[in-house]
Amino acid sequence: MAAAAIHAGGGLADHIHPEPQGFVRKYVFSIDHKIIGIQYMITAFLFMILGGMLAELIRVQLMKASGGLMTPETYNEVYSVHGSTMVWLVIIPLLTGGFGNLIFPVQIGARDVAFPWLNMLSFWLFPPAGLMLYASFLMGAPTAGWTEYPPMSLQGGAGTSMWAAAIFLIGVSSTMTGINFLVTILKMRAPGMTFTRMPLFVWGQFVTAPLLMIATTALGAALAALFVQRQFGVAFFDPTRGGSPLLWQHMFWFYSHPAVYIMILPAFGMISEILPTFSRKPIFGYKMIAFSSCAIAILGFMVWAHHMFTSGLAPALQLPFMVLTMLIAIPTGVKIFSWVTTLWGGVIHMTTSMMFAIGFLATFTLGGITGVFLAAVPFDLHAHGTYFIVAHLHYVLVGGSLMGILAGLFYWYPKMSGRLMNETLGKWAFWLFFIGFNGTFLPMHWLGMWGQPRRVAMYDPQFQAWNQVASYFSFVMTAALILVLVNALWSMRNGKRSGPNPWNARTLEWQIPSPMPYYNFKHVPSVFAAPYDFAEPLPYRGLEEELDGAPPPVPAAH
Amino acid sequence: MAVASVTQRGYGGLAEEPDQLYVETRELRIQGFLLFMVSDLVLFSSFIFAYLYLRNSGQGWPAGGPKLDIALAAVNSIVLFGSGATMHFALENWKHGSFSKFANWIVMTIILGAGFLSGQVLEYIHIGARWSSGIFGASFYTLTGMHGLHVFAGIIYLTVLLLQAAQGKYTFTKYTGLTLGTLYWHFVDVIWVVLFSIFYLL
Amino acid sequence: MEANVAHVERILAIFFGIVVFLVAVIALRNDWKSQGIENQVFKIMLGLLALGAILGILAALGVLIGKGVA
Amino acid sequence: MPENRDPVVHLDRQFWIVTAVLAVLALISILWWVWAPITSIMPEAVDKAQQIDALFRFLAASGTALFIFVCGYIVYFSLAFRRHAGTPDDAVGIQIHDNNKLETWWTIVPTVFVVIMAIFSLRIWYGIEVAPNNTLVVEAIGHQWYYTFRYPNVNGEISEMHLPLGQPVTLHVTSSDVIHSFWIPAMRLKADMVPGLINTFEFTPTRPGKYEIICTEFCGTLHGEMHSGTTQNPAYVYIDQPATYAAWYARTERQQIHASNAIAAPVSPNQLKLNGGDPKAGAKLFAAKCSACHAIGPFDQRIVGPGLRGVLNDPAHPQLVDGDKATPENVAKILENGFKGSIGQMPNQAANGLSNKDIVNLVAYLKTLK
Repeated sequence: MAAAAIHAGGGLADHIHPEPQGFVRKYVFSIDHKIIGIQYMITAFLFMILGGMLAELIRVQLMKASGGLMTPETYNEVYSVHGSTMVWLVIIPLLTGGFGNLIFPVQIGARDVAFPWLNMLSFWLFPPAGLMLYASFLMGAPTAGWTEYPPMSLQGGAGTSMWAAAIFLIGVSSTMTGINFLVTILKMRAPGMTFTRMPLFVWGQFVTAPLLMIATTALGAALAALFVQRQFGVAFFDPTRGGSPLLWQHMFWFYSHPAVYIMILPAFGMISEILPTFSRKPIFGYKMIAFSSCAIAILGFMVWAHHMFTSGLAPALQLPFMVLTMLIAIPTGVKIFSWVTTLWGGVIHMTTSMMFAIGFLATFTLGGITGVFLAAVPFDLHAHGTYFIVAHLHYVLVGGSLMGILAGLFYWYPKMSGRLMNETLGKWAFWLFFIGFNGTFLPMHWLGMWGQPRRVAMYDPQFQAWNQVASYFSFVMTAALILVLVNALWSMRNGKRSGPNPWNARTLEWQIPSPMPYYNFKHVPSVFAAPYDFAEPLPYRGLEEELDGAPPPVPAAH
Repeated sequence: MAVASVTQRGYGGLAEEPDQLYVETRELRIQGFLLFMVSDLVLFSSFIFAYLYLRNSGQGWPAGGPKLDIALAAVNSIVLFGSGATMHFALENWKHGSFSKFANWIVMTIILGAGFLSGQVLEYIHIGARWSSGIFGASFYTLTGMHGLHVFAGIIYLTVLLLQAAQGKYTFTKYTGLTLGTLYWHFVDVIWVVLFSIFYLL
Repeated sequence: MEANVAHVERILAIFFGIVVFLVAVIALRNDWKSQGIENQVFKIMLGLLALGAILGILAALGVLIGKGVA
Repeated sequence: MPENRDPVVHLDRQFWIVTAVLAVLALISILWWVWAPITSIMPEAVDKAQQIDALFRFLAASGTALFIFVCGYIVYFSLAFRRHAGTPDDAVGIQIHDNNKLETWWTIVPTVFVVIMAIFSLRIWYGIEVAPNNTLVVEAIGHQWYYTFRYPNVNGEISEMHLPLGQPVTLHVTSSDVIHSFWIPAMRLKADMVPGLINTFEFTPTRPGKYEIICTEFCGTLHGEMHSGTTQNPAYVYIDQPATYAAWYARTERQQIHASNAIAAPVSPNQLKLNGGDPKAGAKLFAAKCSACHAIGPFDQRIVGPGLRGVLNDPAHPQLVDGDKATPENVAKILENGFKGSIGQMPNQAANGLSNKDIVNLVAYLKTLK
């Protein structure tokens, strides 16, 4: 075994700030990555409750073919804000700002992210942006969906401009997070933590960060253009004055396709941590999984126009976008096959976290397969803009990202609170969620194929039966999510004490106490192998004092 | 630590060997700043894409738009590029330990930057179109306006750096902030090379 | 009057354009061997600055003129 | 290197039995998709629908087979390798890291499959894109929230679409206001109707009948009604026998001779008695039908049309947009006939689905806006 790099000393890694005192500096305007991560999670879960309520309004409205609960105008506002909330205020903050902040700096053996103050700023842009989005209800919320295609969005109420401003703020926050994470991973890894020894969750954050940084800025440009078009009549998208509605679609999807990967790559990373831990077995094909994440991220920038096959894209452009999109199936397939193989020959501990991870494998596979269908232009000509799309996107975002988030919540909860979540409640929640989710979204596949367009407040009566099925199952799914929430709140005080490493996991965050102390490590460890060899001793040096009564490190003089 | 190394004149510093903490922090900050520049570049690129897309979709260019003054733009561009050169000298002189030369060159840069902005004002007056008048107004004023804002922010940035340097915030061996300011100013210059080309030469 | 102003502007642009170009090239040559990521970026920036100076000169000479320009 | 430490792997009999079962299930699903009675649920009305369905069968069959394998193995592994009650806490699984052969295979096989799928899609795509000769050129125009159509030599826009059986058709679609979409599920074809842009597709009708047209791109308040199911303006395409079509065409051509280009002729040129309208009913109607384009604000507060506060006594705007004096009668005229403005077009009475009484109520409501 090659000798691990010697920790040089005297540098940033040993530069510890004194722990802030007082409630405000400690828990509100904190610069500690762990507190910021928890802040992100709490805020995002609060928005998830709001977005979930909107989702249930949608499902109740669609119980009857003639609608009935809301006017079409209100319904349009509801689903637009639902989509915007779930994408920008729930999934992305949870995966990057939340779990990213909380876990990955510890996993690379750092004491904090590269720019803690910037990190705090990133977080504090997020709640105001969310409130701005919901404030738009007071002035006529956006109605044209989360995509806000002009000229429709030019006709929308005053809230549409508010929407653009809110999402712009979120974008600034994401960009800063991306820069911060990228520099942290590039520069602040512990000695010996080479790229091929990084845990796969870190790899997930590493390929997501550039997406956050680059794609989100492009969205910022699009939103700024929409805003000035609406407020000052600047003719970007107005066809009557030489502008082009398709320009928005290009600018929007240049962000929003990579955003799809922002919403799934960190979840891939989580799954890649959870599966080997609970199978007691190295992740199968570490390098291929890491490499395929990079391939997905790069290809993700080259496929945006597959959302525009029916929009009037030049035929010569449709072909490369179709073929490139299909190519993404290859790295994604490699990942799924590797995960399934990781299960083979393991000693599988069926914890709630593991059940969500395995559920993720099944539902995400289905979402991925329908994604490949949609890449084929002729099929997309039929399915575009129908409930088939709704089904596909919820299979990847709920069945993929959200399942990953729930798996991660059960897995890393002890690292936040020092306690375990209740397993019995958790397993109930899993089965209810799994059944409710599939019952809600599976029928939407054939509803779309048969002719139900998306974003409608009322629909043809022959679709009513299946819509009712979807609505009833959605109540089950909501119940499951409430159960998870109750579980998390209840376990905060009453959960079983977890100790530092309840799952017997091997990445660095499990080698320090739970909850994690302010300075993370008493001594920055050295790393000399990848963390997945369950039959070997831990591949770290310098962790001997973490769990005993040794005194914490001395803060640097300032 | 910086305070300890300030000389009696309130700037510059002893030729003290940078410590490990400084070296690592400098690397972080420079890398973070470069990534910020990349995302800023993406912002400009998006609008440049929008401009080229609008220009090439449908009716011909300039779509009855007003005429640009290329002579003014040429001399104005040279003013801005010249400010890039003076900024380069400013940093070089700081590296060689001369505060007064640094100050002269950075003041020169600020003046040239302000000159460029006044040139832009002249150009806006000359064109006489409005932001809301058609796709020309949309793309030209948005892009050059955004660039103008960057120049304006840069002038303030450089002024702050000059004042900080005069107060002894940087030493001749520890000057990350000055490096970042120079990077930013060069970035603003180089963006103008692109904007100048696509609006005046294409 | 208008024409004269433009004439002066063109001459100034050409003259100072040459100055800026030479300065950028010389600075680039002096910096050629410097290390560090920021210096690599500086080199690219200086190169683009020289390119910009050439474009400015060519525009002033009337060699390169875009469609949107009088 | 981790590879060197990996133990040699033996797959037991159970594994191969499960694999065989999954293979059988996959085969059954493939056969099912090959013969699935798609047309009994959704008829194929044009030549290209058949090709797209063939592609769908291929995609669905291969997708289902893949899904059966992945899910089957997940379930099997989860059950077979589950930790048993007696397993010690520190038991570990089989420590394998990699298997180059396996990984190469599961990269190559999907790649080959993707290539096949791409080629198949490309061929069908090519068939869709190529224009046949001697086509009938029809234009479809999307409005908020109805469709109109133009035919060669027919004056004006008409509200019905008829196509002759067996005659190749080129369809140009565009929009007069926002982005709509033109989808006929029975044709499996769709194109967005983008203002300022004309999208085109070609097909040959092969099956007579009446098929609904659906808008799938969100286009405003009543987007959900922009198809045949619940709308007041059912949008159908009728595929007729050539003789029936010819008769319809001749009749339409004659009827439309006097149509103005922009607006269909007034449907009910009757003199309405404007007294006795119910402003409350009018307010409801306004919220449902007008408020998407008209604000209840000053004239300059445009959404699509002007704001309508004080439309009947606004000293700054004594005239309506059509130049007539702002009287209740002239307002009623616009409500009846519609109006083509600079941005959008206000539909006429028939397209709006307004009854005469509705118009009276609306005028009464507008009078109350001071």
